[in-house]
Amino acid sequence: MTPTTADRAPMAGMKVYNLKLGMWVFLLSEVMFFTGLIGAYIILRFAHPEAFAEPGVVLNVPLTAFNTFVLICSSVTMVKAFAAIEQGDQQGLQKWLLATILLGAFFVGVQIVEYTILTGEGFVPMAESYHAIARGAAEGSAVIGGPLYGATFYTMTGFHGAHVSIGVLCLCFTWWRARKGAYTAGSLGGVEIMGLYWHFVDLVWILLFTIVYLI
Amino acid sequence: MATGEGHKAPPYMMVFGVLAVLTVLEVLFAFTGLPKIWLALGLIAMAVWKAVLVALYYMHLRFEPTRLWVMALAPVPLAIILVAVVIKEIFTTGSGF
Amino acid sequence: MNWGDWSWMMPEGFSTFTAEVDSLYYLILWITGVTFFATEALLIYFIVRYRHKEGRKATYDHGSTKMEVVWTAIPLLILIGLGVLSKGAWDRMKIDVPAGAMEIIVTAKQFEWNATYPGPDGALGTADDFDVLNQIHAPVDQPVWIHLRAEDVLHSLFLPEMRVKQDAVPGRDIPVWFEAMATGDYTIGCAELCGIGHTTMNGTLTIHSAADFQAWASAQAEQRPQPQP
Amino acid sequence: MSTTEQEMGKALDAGGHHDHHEIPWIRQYIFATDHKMIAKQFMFVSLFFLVVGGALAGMMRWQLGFPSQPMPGGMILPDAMMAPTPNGAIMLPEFYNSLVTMHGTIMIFFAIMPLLVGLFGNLLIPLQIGAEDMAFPRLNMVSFWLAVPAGILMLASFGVEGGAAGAGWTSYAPLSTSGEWTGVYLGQQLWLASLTILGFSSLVGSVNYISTVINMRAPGMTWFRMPLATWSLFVTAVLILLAIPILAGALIMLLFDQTIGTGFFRPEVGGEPLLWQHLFWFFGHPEVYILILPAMGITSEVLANRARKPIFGYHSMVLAIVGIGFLGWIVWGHHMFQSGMNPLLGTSFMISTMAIAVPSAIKVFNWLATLWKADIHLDVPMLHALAFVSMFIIGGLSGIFMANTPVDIYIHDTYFIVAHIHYVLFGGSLFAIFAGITFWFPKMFGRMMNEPLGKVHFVLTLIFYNLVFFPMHNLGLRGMMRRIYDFTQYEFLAPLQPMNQFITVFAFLLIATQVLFVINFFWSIFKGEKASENPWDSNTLEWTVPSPPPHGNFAEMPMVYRGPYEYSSPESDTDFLPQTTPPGGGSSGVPEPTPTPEGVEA
Repeated sequence: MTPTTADRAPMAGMKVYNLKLGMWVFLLSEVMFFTGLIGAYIILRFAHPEAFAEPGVVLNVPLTAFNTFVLICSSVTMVKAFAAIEQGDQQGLQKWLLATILLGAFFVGVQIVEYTILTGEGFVPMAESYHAIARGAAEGSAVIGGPLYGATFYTMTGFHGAHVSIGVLCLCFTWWRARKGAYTAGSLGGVEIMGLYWHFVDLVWILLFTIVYLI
Repeated sequence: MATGEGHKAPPYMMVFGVLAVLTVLEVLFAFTGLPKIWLALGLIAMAVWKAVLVALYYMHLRFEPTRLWVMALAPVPLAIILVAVVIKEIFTTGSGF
Repeated sequence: MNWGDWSWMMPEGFSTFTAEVDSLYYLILWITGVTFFATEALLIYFIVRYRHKEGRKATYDHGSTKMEVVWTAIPLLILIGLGVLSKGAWDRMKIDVPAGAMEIIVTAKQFEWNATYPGPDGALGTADDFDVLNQIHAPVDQPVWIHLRAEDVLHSLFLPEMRVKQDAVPGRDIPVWFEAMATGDYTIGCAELCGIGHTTMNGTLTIHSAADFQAWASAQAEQRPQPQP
Repeated sequence: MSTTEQEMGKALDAGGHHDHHEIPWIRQYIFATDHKMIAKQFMFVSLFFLVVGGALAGMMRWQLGFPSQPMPGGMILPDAMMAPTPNGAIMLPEFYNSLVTMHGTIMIFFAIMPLLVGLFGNLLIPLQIGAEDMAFPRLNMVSFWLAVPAGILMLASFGVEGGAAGAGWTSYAPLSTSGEWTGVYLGQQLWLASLTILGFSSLVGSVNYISTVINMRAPGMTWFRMPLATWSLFVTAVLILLAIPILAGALIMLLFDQTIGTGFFRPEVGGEPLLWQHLFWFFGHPEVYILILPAMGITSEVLANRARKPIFGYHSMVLAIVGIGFLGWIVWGHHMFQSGMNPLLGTSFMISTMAIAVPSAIKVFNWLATLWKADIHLDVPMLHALAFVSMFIIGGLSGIFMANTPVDIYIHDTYFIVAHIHYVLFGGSLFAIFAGITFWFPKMFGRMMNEPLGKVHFVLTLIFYNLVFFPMHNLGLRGMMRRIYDFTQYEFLAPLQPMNQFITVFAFLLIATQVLFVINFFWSIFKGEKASENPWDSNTLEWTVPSPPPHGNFAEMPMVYRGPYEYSSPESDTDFLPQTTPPGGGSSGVPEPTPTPEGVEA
């Protein structure tokens, strides 16, 4: 059992404790990861505009806008949890964490529903079987966009969804520890870095929603 | 090691309000049928605004030491370089002449 | 072994690019060669001259900004200079195809080069085009503009004697041009790993005199449309 | 001041705490969290992969030296690799492509990179900055135990249907997007999966290094008192952190193209093959520096120490490292001059490439100047460090040829490139690795490596190495392409066979020579002469603790009073002056600058 060195920083360093610094450093690499995926989407869309569709034609914007709202709410409940433990309020912490978990899980649920509907309309990542039609259009009506559309859409939103799901699991762990009273106003590192990750995922979605659904 | 201390609780609910409103505005704006370029610019502007709000208040960057948010900005230029250069490359390369 | 293989000379070239490319190469060879011998000699001299002996003590010296500025500035100037110097040649070889070039299409696929020539009507993409396999024929002293295409994977058209190399990318039509200065048979190679048969993907570039080329072309046009085996 | 004393007090009982703490065997040797043990684990695993990579290279050289002739011992390999004939087994082209691919992949990702980053990063960073361990010891363990399955997957791919990946270590699309082009299906997917896992391992590692260097430097260890090895490893970690995710993204997209049939890089369904190259090289060029920066740092350490002289221009050495760290992001296009990329970009990428050569030049000149009027001790680590400098000069200079676009048209994808990369990765990185291992061996195992045997190994390696790789420049100039199974298929290349045979013979000798190192290595672990705390009279912190250092490294938190290269300083009567010696050699006083209050809080 190696003692964590999170509680001493001889030189000024980053002026934040190790856990938080580590999470921030990790988030930098996450930024680059989504840069790769979103960048690829932007590049491909510039290169092959014909392979993509106008907003709302294939994708269900109202549903996703609602889902975006859900994720934003989950960010609020997360900061509420943090604010609670800052005041040493254990009950508040658990309550708000639980709320965040539920909202996060709900987001993933809605995304799964969305995927099922879209694949039903022939909007799939597989190039060979891509035959997306406009929302509500009759079977066999004109195919919209091209294989790149499906591939990029599912890769980007899928990896974001994976991040949310992982976040939900970590939240459950945090909640479980919170119930055992692992966090106090004096030691809330776990809650804070959990929050950092969660808000980052929210931040990525804000950009994804605009770039993928609205432009 | 608590870092929250030293600043009073940030205006979380107000930020939430702004985020919600901006989301609605985005969706409405997206279907105004303006020229694509203006749509894109407007939407990206709003999205970045929201992202910055989340980073500043929910991720507390606003209350962190300067050096931390300087570090947090490090990857942004790289992202821009990659996308800009490759777009220029692929965009300006037609099929032959 | 054949000691000629140790040569640092460029092999003989037969296209109008040769002079430019080779002179740039020799310029760099001189610069790097001199730098190489100077630095390595200095290194060895220091090692011998200052190797440990009883009672030797190194001088306590943290460096001199002046010297560092010098040996930062000099390489920077030389290198940037080289860069600027090469722009012209690069643009000529890769961007500005001269007017009056003979246009052909070369399509690469696993594992063959397929050259398409305009038929008697002199226009590509018409019914009377004819193909030849793993050969490119061209007239001497006339620019040849190759529309380089690929059907399956990346290949790379390598004409060593013409100082030409260009990857063929499926979905792109990439302009390649050269102007041969001497008749004869030259090499066509594939320089980009393209699968199991990569090594066999070679052919012959034949440069004819203008008259011979006409003769060859019309002879080929006779037996179109079916490509040669 | 008082706060500082509290700090030391804390560190003291902290140190005391886990010295008496018994660690179960499995946590100490298998699932270890001690950075020194993890460093050793990385060392053994990647040395093993170095051997594997060497064996692959040997087989390639056989095919090149004696094209399509029965390979000795080839019979033991399965028919998927070798075609059996009455008088022995002949290598198949698909197997040759796998060799090309796997030699590159294994050497770069599983040998050189983990040796430089995994071994020296873990070993040196905490010791040199005066930390008791990494910031996140358990994450550190995770990083190693992610690398192991990645390696197993990579090796396993040799055994699967269709053989190992065969699209080159750059795995260019569309060749790599589908088995129908290469005949390799599962192998290519294992390759992608393995590298994705390995990427995550490197990521976790670099998060650890960066946090440790930023937050855990001992009092007085300011940025400009950090040893160059730590500096270079820090910048390397930053490059890994920001470059690897791009690769991961690209690998995943390629994996989707292969498995579920997406079309990112498949032109037949409207994908962009060149997008793969852009993403790959946007990662790949920083990767090049990931593979050389730590080697430069190690060389600077050994050079200054064995020359008993302060490194020449410490600050510009640091700035050069950082500069490379920045410039490394805007030059990736120079790998793509002939790729069909818009030629308008060629010149801009050429200029930026020329610019990035300058920091390397600065470093070389500073190393030379460090030797000037020095007191050079020619022992094994120093010999290897000097070899690094002189080989890196060749590798650097030959780079100028291909940075120059018109010349690159001719030498691109020829053996000239192969010579260049090996002068940088073998002549550069590997010699530095030998230097580093011999130099820090006493710190790792408490024993010295055998000096005479080491010298023999060095001399033979240096000679054979140059006889193998120098002629490759000439092969390239004669126009011999790389990654080519049987060059005698080309009329104009056939005459080059004697030279290829010559290279092959010395390649085998080079490989054989490495046995000496292996013998020396293991013999010294058990029988080498016992090493003192500071056998090289070095200044840096790792030499102020016992060899090998105890768990937790420093009995009390060290205080740093000066830069790491105060050799032959008039201040001391010996020719070295450890960073921990207080000014005037007196008792522990105030380090300048005193750690600022906000420095010690938090």
